[in-house]
Amino acid sequence: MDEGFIPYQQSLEDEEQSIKSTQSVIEQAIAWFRAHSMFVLAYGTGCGAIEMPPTFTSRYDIERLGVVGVATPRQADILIVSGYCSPKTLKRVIRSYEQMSEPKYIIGLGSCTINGGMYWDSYNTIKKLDDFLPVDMYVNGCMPRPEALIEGFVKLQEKIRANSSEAGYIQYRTRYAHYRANQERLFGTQVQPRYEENFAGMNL
Amino acid sequence: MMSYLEEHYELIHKTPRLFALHVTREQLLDTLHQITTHTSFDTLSQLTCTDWIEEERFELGYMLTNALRSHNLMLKCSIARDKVTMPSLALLFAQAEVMERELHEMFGIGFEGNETLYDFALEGWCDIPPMRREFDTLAYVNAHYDFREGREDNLDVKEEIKKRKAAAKSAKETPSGA
Amino acid sequence: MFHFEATLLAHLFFGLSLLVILPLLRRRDLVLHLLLLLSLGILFYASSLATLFIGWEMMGWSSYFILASSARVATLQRYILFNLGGAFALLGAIALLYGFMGSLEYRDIDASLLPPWAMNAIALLLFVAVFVKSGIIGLHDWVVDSYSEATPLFSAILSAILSKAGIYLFIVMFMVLLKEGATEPLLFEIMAWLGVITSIVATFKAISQDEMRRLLAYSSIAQIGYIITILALMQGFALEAALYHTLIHTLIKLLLFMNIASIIAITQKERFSELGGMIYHAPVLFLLLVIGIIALAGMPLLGGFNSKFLIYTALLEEKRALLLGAVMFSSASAFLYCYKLVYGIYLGQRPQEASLHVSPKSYYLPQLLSAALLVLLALLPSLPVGYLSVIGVELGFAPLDDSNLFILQSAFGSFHGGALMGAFGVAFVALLGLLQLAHSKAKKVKDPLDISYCGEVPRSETNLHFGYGMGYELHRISFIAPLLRHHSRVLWDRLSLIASDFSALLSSLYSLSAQHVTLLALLLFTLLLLGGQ
Amino acid sequence: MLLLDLLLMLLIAYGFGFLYYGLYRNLSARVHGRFGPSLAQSFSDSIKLFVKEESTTFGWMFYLGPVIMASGAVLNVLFIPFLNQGESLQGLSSYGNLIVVLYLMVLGPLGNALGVGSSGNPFGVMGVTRGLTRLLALELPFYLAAIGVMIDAGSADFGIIMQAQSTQSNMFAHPLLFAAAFISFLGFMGKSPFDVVGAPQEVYSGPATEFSGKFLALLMSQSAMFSFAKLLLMVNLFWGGADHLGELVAKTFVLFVAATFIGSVYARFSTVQSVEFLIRIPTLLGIVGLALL
Repeated sequence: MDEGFIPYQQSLEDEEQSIKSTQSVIEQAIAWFRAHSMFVLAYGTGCGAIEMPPTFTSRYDIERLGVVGVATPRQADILIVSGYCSPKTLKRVIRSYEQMSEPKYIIGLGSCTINGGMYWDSYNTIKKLDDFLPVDMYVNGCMPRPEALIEGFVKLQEKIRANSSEAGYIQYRTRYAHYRANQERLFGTQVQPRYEENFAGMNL
Repeated sequence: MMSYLEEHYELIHKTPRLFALHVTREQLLDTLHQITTHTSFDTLSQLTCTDWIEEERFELGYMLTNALRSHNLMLKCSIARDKVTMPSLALLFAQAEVMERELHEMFGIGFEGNETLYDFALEGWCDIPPMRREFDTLAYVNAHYDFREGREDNLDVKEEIKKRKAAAKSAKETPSGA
Repeated sequence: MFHFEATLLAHLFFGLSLLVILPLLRRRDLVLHLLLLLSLGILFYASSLATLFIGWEMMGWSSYFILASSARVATLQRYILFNLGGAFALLGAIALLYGFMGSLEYRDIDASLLPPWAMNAIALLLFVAVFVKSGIIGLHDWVVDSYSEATPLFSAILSAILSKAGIYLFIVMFMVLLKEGATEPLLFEIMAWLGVITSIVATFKAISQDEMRRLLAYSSIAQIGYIITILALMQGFALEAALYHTLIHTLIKLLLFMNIASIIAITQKERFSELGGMIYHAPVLFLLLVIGIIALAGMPLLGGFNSKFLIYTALLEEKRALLLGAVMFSSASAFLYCYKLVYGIYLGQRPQEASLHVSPKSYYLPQLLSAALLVLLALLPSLPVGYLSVIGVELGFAPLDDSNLFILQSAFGSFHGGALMGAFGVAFVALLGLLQLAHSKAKKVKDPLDISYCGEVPRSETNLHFGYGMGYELHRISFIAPLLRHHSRVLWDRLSLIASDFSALLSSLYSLSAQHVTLLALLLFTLLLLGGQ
Repeated sequence: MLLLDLLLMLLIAYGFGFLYYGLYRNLSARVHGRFGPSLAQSFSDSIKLFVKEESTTFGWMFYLGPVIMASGAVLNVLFIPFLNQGESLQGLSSYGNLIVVLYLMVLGPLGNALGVGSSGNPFGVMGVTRGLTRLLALELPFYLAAIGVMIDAGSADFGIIMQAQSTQSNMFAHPLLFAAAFISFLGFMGKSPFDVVGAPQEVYSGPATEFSGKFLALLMSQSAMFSFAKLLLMVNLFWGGADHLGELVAKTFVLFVAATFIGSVYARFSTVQSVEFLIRIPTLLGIVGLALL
């Protein structure tokens, strides 16, 4: 299988491990802290939301890895899009992602975020999350077990420590026109405020 | 309770606890009013719609529940597919407002007197209402969404699982045999 | 002899009233304001009870006429009725004193000659006069209405200056003239608790107000409640604490009411529900208001803490633990209305874009002066102590130690205003520097509506300013709800009904028919005859 | 010399504050039957937030809010003596007293509330309102207890209050006052059942809703220091202070663990419930305690 999702996932997982050696000590330290303290905005878009409570509570206790749930996008580092996304939900997901502070990452949870999953022919769910938002890690399955989610977090930690220039939030900034075009194509006239227009780049 | 209904209407017994009766669009409000005042069926618990495209009609089902929540009565009302307005029940039952809003979005049925018939679950929808049977879901999906490369949905799942199991078995046996 | 005019208080009141009157120059009600000032002069510089009473009455009348230009008739009636009641009580007390002393001069009054019953009767009458003027709970209706319906500038004068007249009367009568009298101690005990109950109830009422000036009116009532409580201790340090708090409260209320006058001039709105988000339109006014509320809440770093500290230590020294607990509770509850004031006007989102006017420049002067004085008093808390001790010393109390202006001394400890300010300043600058140097860069949002709002994009018509309703949940707390539900006005309305019934009965005497009059006359004649035998 | 002393105090408060916060997370995890994060987790969290690449601000008041709050926490640490004797670790306590500290405790939150309000987020203000409503009930029992302690010692000065306990600590001399103060201390620590202020399920994190990056980091650091200051206050008022650093750590640790265990087994009170509870039970305890004085 040379095409499709599996090689894409491969490319997400083992990406530029070599970069690590070229970083300065301070950059490595910063990356270490980022990787070991992940504030998660768990957006329960679909049925994947049901797998997150066990992940966060006593049975699987993901707090061991430094993962904590937060309520607002302003404080979050990682956005989990859990399951199918209808266009109405996607708008809110995008808004939440844009309100997060950089560096920020997205985990797509479940088959629906990858290729529509069992809703592949539904008129009201999107089929590819990475058309609209830069996904840093996919966890597939329907639904993925908490173990799979933890595995996804571990892989994401490696990716954060690699401090790649290909990280999703950088892509979202540099290739914003591409993502915006896809969003506008889906949402028609009812579109979100533009990402660049939300901020004045001044330092107060 | 039942005696009143038996007396005045042609009741259809579906199950011991579920009854139905047919009303016309014009009779609907009056019948509902009579039933709610004379019997204990006082709650509108569901509002459904069936698209009988072959017979060119929608059948709306107003499901009433009694105070004990033990019996259900469905008022069936057929309307022509091209003449798609109904009187709103929002004044009789507050919960009808949101149910009618949903039917409006999914079937394109208008409700006179309901002020909230704007976007509900679908924002900015400008195609045929999606629950009407002439709406072609697959065509819509193909037109509006991109599929990921490499997805193959046409596999016969049972066959495929059998095949993979056999492959795994043979792979296991080969090293042990070798 | 009595030299009250030498105290800071009289000077301060004059200076500040003049300041407030400044913006009024070239207006037609200036004459009335000057008359008010004159009446204050008569009150403060009186040397006999007759002059004092004339000053007291003139004050009442001149403010009535000023009020008449903007208030409703009902409010005016309420104002005049309550104040007349207070004035009659004062007159009664003076008449009683004259009956025993044969003179109205301050120097001829010797309370030790009074029999205890007369002393208690005079005390009761004076309490009524003081309580009406300070708006003790139950007698406070006129205060709230007239503060909120006066012109914005006159509200400032009413709250900052005229509300202190009751306190002045109390000090002059009880601590200077009648201090030798044998008053029943229970009376003062009741007065102390009345003061603190007033402050608690008024604080909760203030929290649930929607109108800026009504909130501040209740806050004034609450603050004067503390002063009443502390004065009822009848001690030297309590007197100083009360005077200090009077001074601070005058400054704060002048600042706050002038600030609100500016806001009313800018927006033409009076309610929190119609205001909000003014901070970036009027940053200077915002800062001034913040200074005012921090002082009002009595937090360290601004002058408001000094007088609170003195009040607490005075109560501690008298070992009045429960009274102190109640005062501190009321003072802590005041944070809620302080925050409501600043949030409702300046913070949050602007409800809708309305046209904004410009605030008159002359409104800023009293605010800036008060704010500067509050900051100065925080740095040098002992600065006014020398002035305030004058009366105490005259009455034979030991003065507070003001050898080091930075340190405010009391029997229960002291604090160093300069050290507090300095430490805060250093910490603030250091932390601000740290924040500036942090790796993370601050980005300012362009659209104030770009808030995290559960993923939604609020529109300008979305109501985001509902925080002005804070304090509403107090209605659900079982022991606060009754305080908010009941109004003393109901009681007064019922009383007025009874009075009007009674007067209707009296007036029917004038409209009797001839036969009835003859019958009554005959009856009266018979009674007289019987009585004669 | 004084400057070094002050810096040392801040360092101790910062270090132990974070250590205790880490410990809190770990201990409550154990109570829940989990392993929990490492002890240094809160420290890594705050470092990470400081090194985030951007943080959102809404204007100058929003920027200054956390700074004022953190300055309030710093002042609290500096004005409470760490030890009951000697010259070192006394900070600026000779320039202030208990009443000053009680009032300083509210200065920071008010500054922060101004910042929260200027963001214009209604959830933030709902949190602040809850906090202030709870505060009015929270402070009453603590004030009553503090008044009792001050009247007993005859002074508001920390040194004299601690000296007065050299034979018998206030906890045993006035158990009712201690109970009142301890319940309200639980509320001050912001743990369950009094943690309704920032309830994420209801008010979207409440006051902290809009704070991101370095602002949040500053808020976390100040809350660590502030909770150490509160522990210190309790130890000084009721346990006679500490003779040396070891004793201080031991006493604050015991107090902290007690608060943690209580916090991790109780469910959350609503605002109204917590106000009613605080006004009824601890306040009555305090009043009875004062009457017995």
